[in-house]
Amino acid sequence: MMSDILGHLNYWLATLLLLIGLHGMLIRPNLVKKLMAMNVMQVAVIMFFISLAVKTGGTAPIELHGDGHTTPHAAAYINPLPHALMLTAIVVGVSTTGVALALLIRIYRYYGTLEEPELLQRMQE
Amino acid sequence: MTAHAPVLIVVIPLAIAVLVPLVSLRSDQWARSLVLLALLGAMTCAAIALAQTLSTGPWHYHLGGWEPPWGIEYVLDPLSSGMALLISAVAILVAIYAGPHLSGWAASRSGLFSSLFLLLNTGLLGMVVTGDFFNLYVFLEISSLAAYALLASGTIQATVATFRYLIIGTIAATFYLLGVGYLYALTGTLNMADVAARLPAVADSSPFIVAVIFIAVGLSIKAALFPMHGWLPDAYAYAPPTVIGFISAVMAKVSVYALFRVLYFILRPAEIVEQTLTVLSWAAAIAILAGSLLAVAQRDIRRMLAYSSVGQMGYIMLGFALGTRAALIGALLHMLNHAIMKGCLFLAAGGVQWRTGSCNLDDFAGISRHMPLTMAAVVVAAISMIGLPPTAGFFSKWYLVTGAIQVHAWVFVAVLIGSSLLSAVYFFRVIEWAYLRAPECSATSAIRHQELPVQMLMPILLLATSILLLGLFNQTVISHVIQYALPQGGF
Amino acid sequence: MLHPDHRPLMAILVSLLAAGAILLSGKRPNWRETWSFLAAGIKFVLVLSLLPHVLAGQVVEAAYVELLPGLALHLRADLFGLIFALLASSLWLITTLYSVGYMRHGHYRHQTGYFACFAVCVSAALGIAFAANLITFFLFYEILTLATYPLVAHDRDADAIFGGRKYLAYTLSAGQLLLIAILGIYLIAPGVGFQPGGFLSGKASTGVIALLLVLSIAGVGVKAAIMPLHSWLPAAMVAPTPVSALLHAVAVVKAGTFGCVRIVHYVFGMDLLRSMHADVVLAIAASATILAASLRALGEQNLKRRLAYSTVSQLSYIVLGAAMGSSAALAGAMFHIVAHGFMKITLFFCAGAIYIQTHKVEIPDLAGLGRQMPITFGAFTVGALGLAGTPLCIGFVSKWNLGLGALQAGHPLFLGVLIVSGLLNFAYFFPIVYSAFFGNSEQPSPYREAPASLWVPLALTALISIVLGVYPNAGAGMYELAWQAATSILNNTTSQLAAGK
Amino acid sequence: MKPLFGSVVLDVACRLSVPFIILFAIYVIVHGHDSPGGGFQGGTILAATFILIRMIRQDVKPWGLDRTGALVLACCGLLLYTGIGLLSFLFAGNYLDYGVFPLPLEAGKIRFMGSFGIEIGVSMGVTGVLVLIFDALTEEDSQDDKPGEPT
Repeated sequence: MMSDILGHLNYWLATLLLLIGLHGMLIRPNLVKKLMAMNVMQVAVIMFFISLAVKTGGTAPIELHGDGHTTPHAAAYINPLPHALMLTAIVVGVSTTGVALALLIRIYRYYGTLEEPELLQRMQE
Repeated sequence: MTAHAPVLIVVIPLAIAVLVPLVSLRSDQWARSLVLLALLGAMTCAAIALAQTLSTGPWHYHLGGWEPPWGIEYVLDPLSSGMALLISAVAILVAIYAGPHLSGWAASRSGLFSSLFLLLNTGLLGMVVTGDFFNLYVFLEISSLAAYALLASGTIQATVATFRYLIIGTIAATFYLLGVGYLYALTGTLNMADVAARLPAVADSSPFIVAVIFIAVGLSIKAALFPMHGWLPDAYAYAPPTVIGFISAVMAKVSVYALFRVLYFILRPAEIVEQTLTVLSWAAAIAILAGSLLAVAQRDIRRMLAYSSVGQMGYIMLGFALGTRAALIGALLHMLNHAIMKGCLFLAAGGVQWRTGSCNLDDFAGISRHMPLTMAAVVVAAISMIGLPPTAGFFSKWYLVTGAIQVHAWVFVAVLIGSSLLSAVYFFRVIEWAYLRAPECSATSAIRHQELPVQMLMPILLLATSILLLGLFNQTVISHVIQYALPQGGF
Repeated sequence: MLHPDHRPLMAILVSLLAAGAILLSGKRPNWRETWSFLAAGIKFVLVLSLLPHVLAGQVVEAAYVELLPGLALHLRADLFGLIFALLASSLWLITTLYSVGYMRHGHYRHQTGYFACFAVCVSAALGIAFAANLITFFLFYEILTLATYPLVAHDRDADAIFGGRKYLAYTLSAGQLLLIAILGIYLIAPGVGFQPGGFLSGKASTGVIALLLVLSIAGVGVKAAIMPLHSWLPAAMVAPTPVSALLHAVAVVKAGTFGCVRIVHYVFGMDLLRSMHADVVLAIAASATILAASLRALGEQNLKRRLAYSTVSQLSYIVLGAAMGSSAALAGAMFHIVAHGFMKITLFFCAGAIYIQTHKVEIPDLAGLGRQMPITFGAFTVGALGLAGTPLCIGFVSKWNLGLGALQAGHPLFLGVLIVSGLLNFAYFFPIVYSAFFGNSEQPSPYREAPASLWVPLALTALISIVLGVYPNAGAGMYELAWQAATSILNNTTSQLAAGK
Repeated sequence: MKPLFGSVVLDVACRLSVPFIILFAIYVIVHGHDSPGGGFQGGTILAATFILIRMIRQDVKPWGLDRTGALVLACCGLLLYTGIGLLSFLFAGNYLDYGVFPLPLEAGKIRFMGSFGIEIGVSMGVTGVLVLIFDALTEEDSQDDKPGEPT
């Protein structure tokens, strides 16, 4: 049991972050907090992917030219693919956040609140 | 250039999408022609690809010349190129339809709007043609982001609804990405074909189960399958009438398509997939009933149509989940039919809203006298939604019910038939108001009493005509396209 | 199938095209009605031109686009179908004439939509008549449902809308039942068209067949107004009278009974029915409907509603004949489709003429009117006598055959039902006739005879009822058609009828 | 527009740091091919300069890059990106297959040049879009324009 948890600590942490994010998105009444929770959730997935590629003592898979350097053995490279993917995921996340913030600003300008209960009340009127 | 058709399907809308805002700074007219040109180009490429794949089989295209599994691969088979053709065809009609709406806008705004519309197309077309799990995620997010921006450009309620959609949609995409992460951890590859090849070794492991569930849930949310449909009615009801015809017609369908492709073509033989399909079939059955019942309760026509969409997505999902040959044909045919029917209905509803300012049942009172052609199209589409011959909707329902009978799923037969009757209730209510009620006399300006302009009317009528033609010639479509789009084996 | 003959399709299309032309010329009433007449005339000639081929035993058919695997849109003019087609096309011609007078004198609105829907209805009726397989049948059956709805709700007031809703609720639900039945039938026997004597025998277990039979009879039974599925019909009486005439004499209910006979004898076959004793069950249901509806008609004071219940009862004659399944019974049933068509349309025309002239719909108010409107009430009398089965009227021919068939089939009980029903017919029609001619009207009313455009059609149909009563083969030889159709069915029925020889 | 953070100290700090930020951005972009970095990162850093200037100096048009300019920049960048991708068609390569360009260089260099063009396009796109997002979020009279978003 303990070894399950410790052996896959990265998974558990990612899951924890994911749950925190989900909880925030579903439960929090404040729309900005929902948005922040959304970012937490995205970070959870990013962490998960990156942790897949972690290799203790590994190096970046970059050819280093010039003298004094020996090209490390290919097995020592850290898999670059998850990093590249997560770079894209980060860009996607930033764009989503940007759009969401623009929406929130528009909502706030019109209704003067970002608390969901109040918002619903004002929308009824 | 035909050798590059698979990538051009995606690149043409993308390139033009970034060009349009520049051009619209100079000339709005040119920008709009460019949009049409881009969609036409994408449609031509899709048509070429369809013809090619039908004659020579699947078409693999390697981006940047990198061989899979290292590079990103686009895979076109009859299913994906057919979907691409459908998406781009509907997009063209909607782009034509949007003309009169955009005329009233500032140039920079309409340019951005057109650009976003093309980006939405890029995303959807990319989702369809890609053969890479992560690339699918990227295109899913591109289409979603463009859709958020487009949906939010309506009223202030639309903004609130869109924010909810954004939150839920991001959860969905994140779930999908997490599922893909598990698959990647298991197989070490993101190429769909490669994953399928490596799957038998890991199909019994528990991470695989987690992966399937995350992917299925994520894409189901995007497809607005019943318990996860909450975002859809608000988002559809308040969205600007221009885009909603397109979004309602194809967007959720592309997610269903993605789910279908992932489950059937890649992950199928595993036991967990079968269990997932069983769960999905029941969810779909509930979706059909709940969607129809909720639609009956609506007085806002667009909200009614939105709930009807929830039900109709259930039809498609049910066909996929049943998995017999007839049911799959029914699901694919219904995908096509529903895109056309719902597109037609939403465009017509949008037209009414454009004339009268809102889209309640009251606005429809006696409207057949002012908009006879629009309403005739609505009647045809409504009959097709109910599923009466000789319209297209009847034939997809025929195949779905046949599929349900073949596996002795009597509950689903009853659900499908019952939902037809429910849809008869809410569609004939609209028809009754439009044709039999007297129009209210108060505050009617002359502009309300006109048929839509030709630009808006033409797409509506074209869709209505194709409903009838698709019904009469459905065998042609099935025997020439759809039967090749079914997954080989696994029945 | 070597030489596809497109006349059935043309006969169907001509009124569809007319519907389009009518909608386009909505602003000009004369044009609109010209189209109607033109289409009705062409259609009648087309259908009539098929008659010699069919009587000579040739197959007039053509298959078009494939709708479902192995199932094309397939039209075929066979003996039985032609009876219905002849009835529908001839009555459309007469009803058009009557409608023009009725709608104009009654100052009805929305006449364009009215005439267009009417044309579509007749198209669908002909499609039902010529359908060569169940899917084609279902296609036109549902088109008929949809095209009739605007006619029922034509008046656009609360009653009309309610009647329309009720009509839709009944017929659409029935359509779905029929759909399941058709689906089941085609899963058992893929791609088979109608065949005299049925094609399902031996294809599945009795339980499945029985289920399919119940579903399909329920499906067509709603349009045929078999009790307890009848209640949409009186509610639909809110429609203008020519529509009621169309509903009851030509299109909708006849399509139901026609479908009933089609499905019983061309899909299931008498053998199957007998093996399950379904024939007796169906016959008993029909008899019960005959009697119950007649009694119900006695209590109705509204003329059109009384006629509606009379229709419910008369339609079950046809179902009864089909269920008994002996040669005379079948021929009688088929001929009764024609007979009831002409008689009931006469009665409805009369009811319409009375309404246009006097705006009276309640039966007690009609007292004494017969003296002021002699032609109308004369025709009414002919129709009423015919329905009751008086000799020399068309109704007698069909009833005689039905009675004979009951004896052939060895069910003398049903002969009793027919006789009692005839008496009941007298009971609910004769008071109307009597009080119209001999009753005292309270006010010395200044009502005059109906205008010519109204009385000519009704006199014509009354005349035809009498002529066909004397010479059943006059004109189109429909009696001959009915007998040939009955024989063709029974020739393909393997088990010998108990009393048939 | 009311100054948000206007003060002499901030102004000077801004003036001092901006050149270095730009230099760093260019470094990151140029070395995207063979070291951590690239168009996304570089573009983001570059956008930071514009945003910094906007925030501190209240200059909505630093170096001519107003809202429309940002839009044009973003679009041109992405056009460059798709254009280079499409260009490879001319030389019988697949999309984005810039190994096929007939440049007078060795094979690895050709790929580098191609991807360098892509990086520049991407960085222009990212810069433009981020500036657009910032503008959309801070504009006063809210007409609902949403920025497009990068690949």
